[in-house]
Amino acid sequence: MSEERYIPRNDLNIETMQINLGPSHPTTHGIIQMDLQVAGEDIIEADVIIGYLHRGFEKMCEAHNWNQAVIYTDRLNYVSPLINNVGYHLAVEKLMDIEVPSRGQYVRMVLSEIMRICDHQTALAAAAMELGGFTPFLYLMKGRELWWELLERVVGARVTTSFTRIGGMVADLPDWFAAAAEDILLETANINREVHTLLTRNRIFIDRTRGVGYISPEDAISYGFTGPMLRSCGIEYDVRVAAPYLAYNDIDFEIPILTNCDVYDRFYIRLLEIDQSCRIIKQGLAKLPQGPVNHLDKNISLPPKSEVYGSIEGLMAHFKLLMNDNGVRPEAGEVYHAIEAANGELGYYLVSTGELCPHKCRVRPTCMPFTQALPQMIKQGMIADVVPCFGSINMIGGELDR
Amino acid sequence: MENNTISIEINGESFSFPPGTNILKACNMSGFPVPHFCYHPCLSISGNCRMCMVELELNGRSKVDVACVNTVAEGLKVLTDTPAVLKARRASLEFLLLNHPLDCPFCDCAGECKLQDYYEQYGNPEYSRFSEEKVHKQKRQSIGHNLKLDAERCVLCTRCVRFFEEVVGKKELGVGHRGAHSEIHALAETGVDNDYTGNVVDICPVGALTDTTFRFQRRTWYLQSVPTICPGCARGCNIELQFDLEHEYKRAGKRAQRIKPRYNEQVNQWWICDSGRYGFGAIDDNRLQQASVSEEGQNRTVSSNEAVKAAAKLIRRFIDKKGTAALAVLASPDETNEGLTALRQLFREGLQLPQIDYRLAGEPQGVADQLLKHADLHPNSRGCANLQLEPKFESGSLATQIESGAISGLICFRHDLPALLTPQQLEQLELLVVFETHVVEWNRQPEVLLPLAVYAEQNGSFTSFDGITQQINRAFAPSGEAGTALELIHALAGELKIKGVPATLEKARVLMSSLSADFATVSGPVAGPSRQVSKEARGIQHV
Amino acid sequence: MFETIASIIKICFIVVCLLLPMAFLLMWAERKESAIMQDRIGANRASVFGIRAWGLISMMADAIKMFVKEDFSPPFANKRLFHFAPFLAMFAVLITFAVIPFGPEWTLLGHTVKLQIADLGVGFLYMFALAPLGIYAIALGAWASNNKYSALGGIRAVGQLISYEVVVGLSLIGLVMVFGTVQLDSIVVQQGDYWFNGWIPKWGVFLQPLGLLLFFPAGFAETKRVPFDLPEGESEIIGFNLEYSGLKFGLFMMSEFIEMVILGALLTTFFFGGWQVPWLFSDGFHFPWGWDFSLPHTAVVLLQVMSFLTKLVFFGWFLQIVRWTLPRFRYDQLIRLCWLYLLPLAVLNVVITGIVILVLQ
Amino acid sequence: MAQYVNHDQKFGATEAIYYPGIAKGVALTIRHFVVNMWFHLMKALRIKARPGAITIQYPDQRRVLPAALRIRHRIKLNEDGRLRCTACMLCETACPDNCIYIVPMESPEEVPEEKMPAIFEIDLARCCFCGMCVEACPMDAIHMDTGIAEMASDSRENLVLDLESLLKPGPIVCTGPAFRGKEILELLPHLKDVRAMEHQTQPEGSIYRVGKTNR
Repeated sequence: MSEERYIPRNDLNIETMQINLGPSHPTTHGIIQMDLQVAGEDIIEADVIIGYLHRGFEKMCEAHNWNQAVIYTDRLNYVSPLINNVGYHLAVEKLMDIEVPSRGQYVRMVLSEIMRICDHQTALAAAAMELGGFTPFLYLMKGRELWWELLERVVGARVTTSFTRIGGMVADLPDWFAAAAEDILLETANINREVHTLLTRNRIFIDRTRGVGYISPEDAISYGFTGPMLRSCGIEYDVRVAAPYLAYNDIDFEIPILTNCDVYDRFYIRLLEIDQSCRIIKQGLAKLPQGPVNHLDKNISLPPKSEVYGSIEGLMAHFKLLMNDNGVRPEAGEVYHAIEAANGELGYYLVSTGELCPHKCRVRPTCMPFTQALPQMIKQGMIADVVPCFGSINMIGGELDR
Repeated sequence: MENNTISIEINGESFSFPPGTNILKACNMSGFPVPHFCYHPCLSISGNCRMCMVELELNGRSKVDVACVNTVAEGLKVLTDTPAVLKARRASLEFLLLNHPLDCPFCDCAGECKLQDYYEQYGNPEYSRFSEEKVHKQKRQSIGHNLKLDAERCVLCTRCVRFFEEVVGKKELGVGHRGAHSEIHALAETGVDNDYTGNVVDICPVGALTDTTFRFQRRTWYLQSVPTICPGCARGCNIELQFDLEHEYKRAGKRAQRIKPRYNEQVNQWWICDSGRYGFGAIDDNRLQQASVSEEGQNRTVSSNEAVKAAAKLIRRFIDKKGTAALAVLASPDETNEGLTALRQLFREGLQLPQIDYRLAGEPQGVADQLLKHADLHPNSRGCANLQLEPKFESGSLATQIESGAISGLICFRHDLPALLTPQQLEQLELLVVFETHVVEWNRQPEVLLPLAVYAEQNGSFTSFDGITQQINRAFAPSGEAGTALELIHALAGELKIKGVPATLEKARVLMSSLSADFATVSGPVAGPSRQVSKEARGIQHV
Repeated sequence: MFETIASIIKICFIVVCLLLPMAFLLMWAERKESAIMQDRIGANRASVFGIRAWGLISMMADAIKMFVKEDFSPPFANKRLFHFAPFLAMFAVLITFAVIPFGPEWTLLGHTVKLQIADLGVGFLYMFALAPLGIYAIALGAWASNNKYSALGGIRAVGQLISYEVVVGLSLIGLVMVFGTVQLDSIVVQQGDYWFNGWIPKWGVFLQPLGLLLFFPAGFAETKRVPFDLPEGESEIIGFNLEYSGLKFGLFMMSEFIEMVILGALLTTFFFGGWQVPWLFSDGFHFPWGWDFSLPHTAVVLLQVMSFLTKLVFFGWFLQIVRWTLPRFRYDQLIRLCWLYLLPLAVLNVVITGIVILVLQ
Repeated sequence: MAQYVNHDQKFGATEAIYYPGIAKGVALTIRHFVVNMWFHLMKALRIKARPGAITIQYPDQRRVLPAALRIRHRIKLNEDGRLRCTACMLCETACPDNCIYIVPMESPEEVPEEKMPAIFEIDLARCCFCGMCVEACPMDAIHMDTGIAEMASDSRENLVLDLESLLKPGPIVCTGPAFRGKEILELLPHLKDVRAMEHQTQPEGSIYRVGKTNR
């Protein structure tokens, strides 16, 4: 669609100008710095400097017990915190070799998919806004707001969800959840249509994104891309299929693949994934089994409050889990568990020495490889191309710098 | 020899024990711990808690029975975790918990409670089946100056009753009433009264007996612990000093929370006396925080470094003027061997002072008893003696020497000078350098006053009256600007340009081991503070 | 004498009653309209005695803030040019309105007053001569700020504005050929003719549909608004006015909104009949289906002025809608759009118009 | 089972020229504008209709806060009016941020619970509102359901809640205009249903407060 771009000739001895895009720049939602050498509008050299939001997440986990560390996972990808919660506790559960009851798995899956929608909507909204499309931004934000309104009623918070615990969740889904989700699913599909009208069929948008930020499938693999970024390069990889977890095996859904490796496809694939997530939520809520959401072992999950208030056994089990020197202690060992977060493969590598706290908690952040590849993507383009490229990788500072 | 051991099989492995060993002890020794409430290795067998159920198999017949009452027999097979055993334990626990109140939130024992631990391991996976009203008994009974009894929580293991009867030798507690209404009673109106009452809190497997000094102070799981030696007397009882630094920014001051005995076969077994147990207040209360220097009647607070410099200058000037014989040194029997070695090295070998002592006439003496208490109230008198910190003048004649003017300079470590010397005698001193741990009312301000760390704030060793040298461990940093004797003496030696004073614990150890046979081995664990140690330490009652 | 007084009154009317209020209203509309189309409410928090006036008070508060805000100038800026540029920008846009007719000739007290400040013979050529002064303002302001981002914005602005200036001019040549004049007044008057027995007015939009399709984006590009807001591009380079604050920033912003008013006025004048109301003649309405309403001369003039203003307001609204719907171009695409698509099409338009005129003659 | 499906996009003639896409987009936004404007107009004319915007005018309008929301803490009294908290310190232990500080003391003889807090402080500046204290409380004493979201202060000291302010979360009176949040419910019918259903399933006395806090 777009023609060959003028490429500055090296023999002209162009004097370049250095531009620091960031750390506080409207494009860099999140704090990151891009050190660009430009000749006119063309970017000759690019370097990405990260680490402005480093809070020592992994180190802090080592000072908190296995359950408490979940609050830090909220602050990784703060656009889809619940997926991080789920991923973290799935890793802990794998370490302990336990499995939550099937209702718990379905609930986790449904909430994860809701979070995936929220994450995609936010990513798309930010990308659209930075291209000047303020209206799609607000339409998408409205869509996310509906989900957050719903989640707030279940989880108790909008961003800092901290909703999972070892062996289950803080609470079960309320009985009105499915009906409410149904309505919001309709609205989500409607907003998706509007975004298609406003952006993906608009020549200006197509021009801005098609062919921009190209990264070859080989490079994508060698950088370690995952998620929508990888699938927009035509590579079939999704943790939900490659290593199914939760109840994804029981659900019928598609994983969209696009092959143009550019910003347009990254944008478009997220829209497609929203539709698929809607499908998963619909099926998950329809198939939601009855039963407990939490693991029933009293040494793993807290006893029900009625037992804590009413029986010495419950009270003692409660104390045993919460007192400092007690609580959940996975056996010594190490584990890596990855889930398909909104942005790609989110992995947790945990080492236990049989203590109360993780000996080591390392996160495989989803957007780190994308950010590493960012110089390569933007080096081909103009200053204005930084914006869609950066928007399309959906960098989340909290997760990138940890 | 073969007649003296009986071999049995525990969980399929063979072990041999002397005849008469009870099975519970045998299992514990072989690494198959058996849960129990009433059994204690130092007390007689009572067999009333029914928790130590094991499966015993002899000659092809098997039964589930308590392990503490039965002794080993040739060919006996013991199984400690068969389904039948677990079921029996679960049933015992359910019975014990029937009338147990919902007290964990305000029970001091939560966290070191055997009921909680065993419920976690052996309890019913379902919660309670008991829906009737529980039996209520009297809570908050005071049964002694430091003991509170909560009869509802008691599981009637009678460890406390047996402890007083068998270890202390006074029958002070008994069990009254019948059945579900049974209760522990103090036999005397005024409650229990002896010097070892604190130990029943340690051996109480639940939170029935609580200690008023620790009651509701901190939760046990906050405590960190460090193994050390009681400084209360020359016995050298092994203790765990338990302390809490959580939220320290909010509560400056009280760090040490309680003292628990630490098992040592040779010295104190499982026990300590009450005066040792409740002596931890001195660690944090009324501590001297900063050094001060007094010049021409002006008293000013200075850093420890400056004070050491000032002291060195004054000492050097004094020796130049009056000679070494006029300067006396009072070492402290409360100091560690390592500090004393440094002191000896500086003042005897370095400065060649003839007048060194560690005693001062008129200091209080304790009362010895049969069990643990010793008359010498200092933990390291033997160490001082081993280092020959003996004076050339007659012991106790320091006061007269000062009065006669033979001694006009004094370097004193941790002696209560205002109480033991008259104001006139103090006034007569031209130079007074004092190393002190606590704030003391001075009627004659010392020229240099330096803050010193107490035993909880330093590593080192004490030598008990019978010559056992044991390690003490540092729990937390010295209060204020205080330093250990070793550090301060080394700094002082540096200012005085005296070589050969050990700077570190290891160097001091090498030096001191060449001085006395008592110092050749330093026993006891070397450990920093930790929660893990503390968990083991709190397990003292879990024997 | 009368002419001079009338001119002064007209200038005052245009500046005080038309341009500034329209720009002000557009700023207000920018907030409220974008809000409404985005399911929001828009600025409405400021109030005087509890009156919020749908956010108009917020706008006033904004204006006051703009005036009293610290007027910061960067330490290494070229101070003289830095201070001069915004005033030049404002001057350039205000002066261009002089040739736009906002009403018919009005016979008042025996004098005939043209509702147009200056009926120049060169017509809109005057506009294309003076409007580029704004380019200098931006370039100077951007350069004088001594900021790399501003400089980029300034360079973009110069490239964009000069390129599109060409298309703006060329896309109107067809119209000039049709009407045979460059005088705006006469162009508007000629749009009062009708086709097909008076059913369809002979507006520029019907005469030059391609011209409109070319003029509209080109004119839009001249206003530097999304999707052509590359000189500003606040998510890329923040823009040429990066270092400006307070009143001087306000002048830049105001000039941008006045440019929108001018674009609206030009669209009205060239393509939508200017002050013409369909089937309203100097003596009243004459509908093609036979109805007639006669009106007094003053009423007709007022109706026609109202018609001009209504069209202006509509285009203001429409420009905002477009501005809030679209994403922004990239610089090379913008320039390519101008030189490779719009310019050849504009030339083609001239050729086709010429052929059609030739054929019709 | 999931499967990979290729969704590659091919653009046609309508995408090759700018105008159709732009026109569709503009039509969409105009539709939004007209519809919303219509309802704004209705509202201006005092005709009952749904509001034209989904935003909430915050200090005047307030959202209905859900019962599950984790927000400023309070400490409950039990049925007899006694403090529920027995200073068991589980909340202090469970708190990942160390924001709770409790000093316990022995309660008077007549109180069945032997222990009570002498000092109970929550440092809101440190709190991350994870709700683990509520989960940990074995006495049902601490709750995070006051519905008070306005906790800003100009000093760190003021952000430390003491026992008194935890017991009385402050008089919550409706001094602002009456709640107008219903309008948004009508705009988003599904949310209205959520709220209706939620009120059915929430037990009495659960929290949501509307209106200005008097502080």
